[in-house]
Amino acid sequence: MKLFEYEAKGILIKYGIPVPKGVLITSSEELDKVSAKINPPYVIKAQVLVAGRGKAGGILFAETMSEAKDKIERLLGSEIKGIKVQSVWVEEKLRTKTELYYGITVDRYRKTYIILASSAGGMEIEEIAEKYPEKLVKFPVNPLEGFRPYHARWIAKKLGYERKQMLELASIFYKLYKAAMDYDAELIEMNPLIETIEGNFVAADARLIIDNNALYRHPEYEEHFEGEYTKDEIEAKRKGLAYVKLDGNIGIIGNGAGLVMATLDAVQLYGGKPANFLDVGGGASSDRIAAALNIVLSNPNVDVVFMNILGGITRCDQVAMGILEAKKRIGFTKPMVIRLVGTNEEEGRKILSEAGIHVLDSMEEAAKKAVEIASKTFKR
Amino acid sequence: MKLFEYEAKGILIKYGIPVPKGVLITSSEELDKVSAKINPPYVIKAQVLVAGRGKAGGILFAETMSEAKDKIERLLGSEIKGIKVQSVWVEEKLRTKTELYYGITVDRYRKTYIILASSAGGMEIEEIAEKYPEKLVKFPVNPLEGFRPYHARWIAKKLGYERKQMLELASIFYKLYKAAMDYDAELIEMNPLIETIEGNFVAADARLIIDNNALYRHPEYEEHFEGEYTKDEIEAKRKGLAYVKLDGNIGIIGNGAGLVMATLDAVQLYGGKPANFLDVGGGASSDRIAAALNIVLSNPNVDVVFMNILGGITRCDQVAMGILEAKKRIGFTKPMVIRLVGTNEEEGRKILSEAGIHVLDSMEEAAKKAVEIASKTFKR
Amino acid sequence: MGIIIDEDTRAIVQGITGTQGSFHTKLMLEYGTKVVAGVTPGKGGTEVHGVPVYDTVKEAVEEHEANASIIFVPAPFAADAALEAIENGLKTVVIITEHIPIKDAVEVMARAKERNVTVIGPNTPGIITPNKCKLGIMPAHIFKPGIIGIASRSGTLTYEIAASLTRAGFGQSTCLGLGGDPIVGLNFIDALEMFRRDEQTRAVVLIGEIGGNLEEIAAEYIVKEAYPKPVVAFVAGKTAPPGKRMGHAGAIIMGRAGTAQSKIEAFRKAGVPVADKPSDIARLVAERLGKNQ
Amino acid sequence: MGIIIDEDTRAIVQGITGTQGSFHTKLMLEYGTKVVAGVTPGKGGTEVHGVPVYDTVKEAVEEHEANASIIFVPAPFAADAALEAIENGLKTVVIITEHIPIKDAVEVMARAKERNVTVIGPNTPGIITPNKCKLGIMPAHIFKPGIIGIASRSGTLTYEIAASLTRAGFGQSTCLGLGGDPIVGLNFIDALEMFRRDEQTRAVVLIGEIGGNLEEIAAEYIVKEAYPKPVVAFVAGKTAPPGKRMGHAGAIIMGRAGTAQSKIEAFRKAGVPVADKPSDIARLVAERLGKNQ
Repeated sequence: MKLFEYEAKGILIKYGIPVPKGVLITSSEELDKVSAKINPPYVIKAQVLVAGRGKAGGILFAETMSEAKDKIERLLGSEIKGIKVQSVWVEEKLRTKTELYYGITVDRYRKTYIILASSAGGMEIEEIAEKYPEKLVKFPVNPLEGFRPYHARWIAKKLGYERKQMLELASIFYKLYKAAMDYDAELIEMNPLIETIEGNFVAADARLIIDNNALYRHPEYEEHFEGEYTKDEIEAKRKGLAYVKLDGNIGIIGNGAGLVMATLDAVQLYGGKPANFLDVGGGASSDRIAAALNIVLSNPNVDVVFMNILGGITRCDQVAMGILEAKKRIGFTKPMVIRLVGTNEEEGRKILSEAGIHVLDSMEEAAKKAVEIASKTFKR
Repeated sequence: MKLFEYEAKGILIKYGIPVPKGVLITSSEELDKVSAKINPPYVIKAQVLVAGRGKAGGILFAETMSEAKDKIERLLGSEIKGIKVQSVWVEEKLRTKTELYYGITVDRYRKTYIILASSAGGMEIEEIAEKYPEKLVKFPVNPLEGFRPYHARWIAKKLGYERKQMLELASIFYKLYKAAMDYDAELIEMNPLIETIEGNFVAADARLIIDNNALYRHPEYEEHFEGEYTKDEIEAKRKGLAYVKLDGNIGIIGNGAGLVMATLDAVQLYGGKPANFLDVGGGASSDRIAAALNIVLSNPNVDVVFMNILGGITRCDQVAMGILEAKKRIGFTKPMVIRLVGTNEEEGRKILSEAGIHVLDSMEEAAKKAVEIASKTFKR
Repeated sequence: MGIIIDEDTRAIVQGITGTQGSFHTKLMLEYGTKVVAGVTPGKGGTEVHGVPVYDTVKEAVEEHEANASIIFVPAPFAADAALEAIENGLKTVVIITEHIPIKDAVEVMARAKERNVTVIGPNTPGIITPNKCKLGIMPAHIFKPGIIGIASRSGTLTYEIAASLTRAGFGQSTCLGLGGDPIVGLNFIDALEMFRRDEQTRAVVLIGEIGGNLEEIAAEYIVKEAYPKPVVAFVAGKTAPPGKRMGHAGAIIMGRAGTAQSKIEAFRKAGVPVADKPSDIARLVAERLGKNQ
Repeated sequence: MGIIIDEDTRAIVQGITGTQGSFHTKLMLEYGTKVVAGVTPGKGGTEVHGVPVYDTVKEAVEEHEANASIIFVPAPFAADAALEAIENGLKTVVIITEHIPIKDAVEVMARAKERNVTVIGPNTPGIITPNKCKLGIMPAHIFKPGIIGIASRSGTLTYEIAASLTRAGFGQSTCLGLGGDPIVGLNFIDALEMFRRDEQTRAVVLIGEIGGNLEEIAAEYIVKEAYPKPVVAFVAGKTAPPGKRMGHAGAIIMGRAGTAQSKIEAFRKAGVPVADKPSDIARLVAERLGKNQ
């Protein structure tokens, strides 16, 4: 779960990491808060959970309060990369000497958390790794020993700092690790972490993604979590379905994340465009299948539904009953292509054929068929 | 630092461990709180930090509220083992089926925390170990792996419980370990931990000693800490001295805990009685020596002061100057026996002999001399 | 032969009294897997499909010789169950459970490494060595003994491919589900290493998906080691958009990293043919085996 | 000979720029100890008595061959300093610092054991092998080389006894301060084991005090192993009241455990003479050595 910049910065403050003085504005009535709390010049940042916010016009600067007012009002209610800006974070503009990068993420190969730090910051970590590989410090944390203050000092030295600055930086690094662990961070980033011309360090931007699987340990974000998703996606999650909306017209339902991805790929291979990813998970009941159909069909772009079920724990008869249930409940008339093999295959096919629904054997064959139907009905 | 029973129970509650319903009474004006919160019969417990409180009359029982009132008033203001009762903890009396023992302490030999548990509780752990060795479960915690829920379950089973009771007990054990670690406990005990006749588990008494060296991590107890000591002991602590008041008439000052203990022992060997233990620590300044003398002499029982200094980091000239300083400041006239060897011995002796103070070479000789003087002036 | 498990595997089932645990214990027993005990705290002394249940792993291994565990315990308690298995000397631990927090998984893997324990999963269908042993939840009938080693980050997609290999006449030495999470016990290199040493295995199929760079690392390894057996790959998620989790916690494209394109390219550069669709795998395997002989 | 340290010991001083660290670095250098580097975070690049200072142990050991560390770092940071030394491969770590929390010390000892590191202290005067190496704060002039191994839980009391031994003509192989805390790296058994293997050591003096039961365990060990060298003991705290900490964190009688009487009795039962007062030690040693020859 992604936190907003202002939320991430709130956590940094809690751990004693310096961030620029700032204030959250959600409507033009609150504009007075800005001048009451911060002196110009200002940085004005749209609080939207998209990458590349700056390039998309989501970060503005203002020299005076009146300029700031204009820009805040312009930003509030505008859209950044298709996301409506609900709130704006306004903060003091610091005088920057250097921009650093510092982040903690998961190293899948080493099976541990890894710290990435660079004296070149302000751009994405992949870009840093490409452009300035010699400046990138990688420090995998030994899970059984943890991240210690002396590790933090060693990294700070590697970034080229000495004496008091080295100690200050190390202290920030140590605190960030604590925050990362306490909040079950999948990714935590200060980018840029700036060195001001006075020689202090301040986290000018902050990003924090909480491991979804650990959210039960952070109930304070339960509500937040839903804010990140579309209504359909939340509805799906409640039903135990994994749903991602895409921009095509072939609605796809399958069991197992890998199989559903492969189904999307197959549809594309034959020239079709998937309208979504929907994994019903293992052992889906007829009820869950019906819910899946309901969600997929609530997308008006969907012209055909392709259901690809390979029964293992999932039983084909349950799937068949779910389809009939959904038909009865929501009365859809959109065409369906169904591929159904595996556990209780015979029973499932029987239920469907009795209802006049045709079932295919091969995933590729079914994909082709779905694309064929979709191209006939494709309207845009 | 020892916590009062009611404080320890407060911590248990915070961690979700059941304790009997109770209320703290510090004056007879508060007696109404009892009937408002708890139904009879009652247990009335003096909140004093001494061992064997029960046998010393510090724990009373009452069948009715009026009986409870009498007993609370009687207890408040009385003395238990020489300690004035400032507050009384009144709690519901539970119907006990079994009394268990459960505690976590430090295993010096294994260099780790160790869990001690027994299905025979309600007496001191040493007594349990002697009387029912076969019932004592010892579980040293591997510091690198920690104490896990499955360890707790294994212990609960060893105590003879099954099913729901085993799970409930294990959950209490696990929570207590968390409390112990979070509070830097040197010792944490539930004794007795009772099984009620309904089959539930409740910590009927609780004891918690926080590691003094870790008190800086628990600033909320700083004030409390002082409450445990006499005025002199607090004064000593502030000056960086370790002082323990005893009941003899020979005041003893030395550098190094082992040496001071050996000095006390030598005095006793020759028939004397030490009035105190006072360790000035390593590298004491003249100021600290003066403070030490001041504290020792503030005990009116002291008839003679025996100072035993073996200079390593501590410099003998500083010690000598401290003695003169103290003489000047508090103008004491009590006799002193001084043994002074080691770093800057010559300078120290010179300073003292110029002031007319005689210095001895041998610790044993000095101890004999101190006992001799004390026995002449011994009044009681 | 085959890898990791065989006729000598003696397993305990942690979480045996739950719906999944109990159901799959039955299926594993039917397949011939030696399930010697089960563990569910608070259910000690009962039985599930004739298998005795204990409260702790310690008690279970004291009563029964066991060398493996399969875990069906709910996510908040699954890491603890794995640590219990590791601490009590079980050398193979299969974690079926999904949704285990990363931080917990990291600790399990570190502890396992220290004690030389093989962890499979979490979020895995498990492992099967056809006709010998199954520690997992896969439908058994689609597998048959043979010469193909399979290592996969996916579940049903693996069944899809295994079934099509079986239909094409290619049985499997062992089919290993690595797991769909970002942190899993075994990666493609571990699997390749084991299949290399396994005499029965004559070709290896790797089933990857978006997220992370374990496929790229495997491709590097294949080149560096001049891997002696034919390898064929499939990568799911060519159409996945960045920043969206495609079902699996591990299947996500972050920034520029983890795309299917990058993985496919890496495999192709390493001389590993990548199938366009699952049904092409059998043909590619046949071609490579022909070439190699 | 002697134990743990010798001419080949190459030490770094952690906390070298502090008052104590700097002062004792000077004294150790004067004694001939090879102090090759110092560490104080934030003071890297400076020098103390000609010894180069680094910010981290990692940098210090990269620049200088070192195998030991002595720590003068304040209590809240001392355990961390010890872990830094352990992690960076130093095989002997002497922790002079007192007042380290028990929880921290427990972690240090566990980590040290895992990496096969010898920890001396915390709350120790250190260790001296006379005329060869001193890693500690003891006044050096009271020691001289000889045949007595000393292991002690105390500081100045040790000086008292060492000085009286020296005066009586008994030099020391090594004098080892175990430390005055409840949790310390070495106990009497460890010391006895090492002194047994040390050819130079012909008799051992143990200086105990109230608190814990390490003296009792040592007495058991002496009996069980039929310890081949004469052992003489002293126990401080015969007059200590229960429940009161006598200066050292480790010197406390809790309930019935840890009394001097219990320790003295255990030693006497094990055939170890216990001196009534420090000055008797030399005589007892002479008697035992006479008896043994």
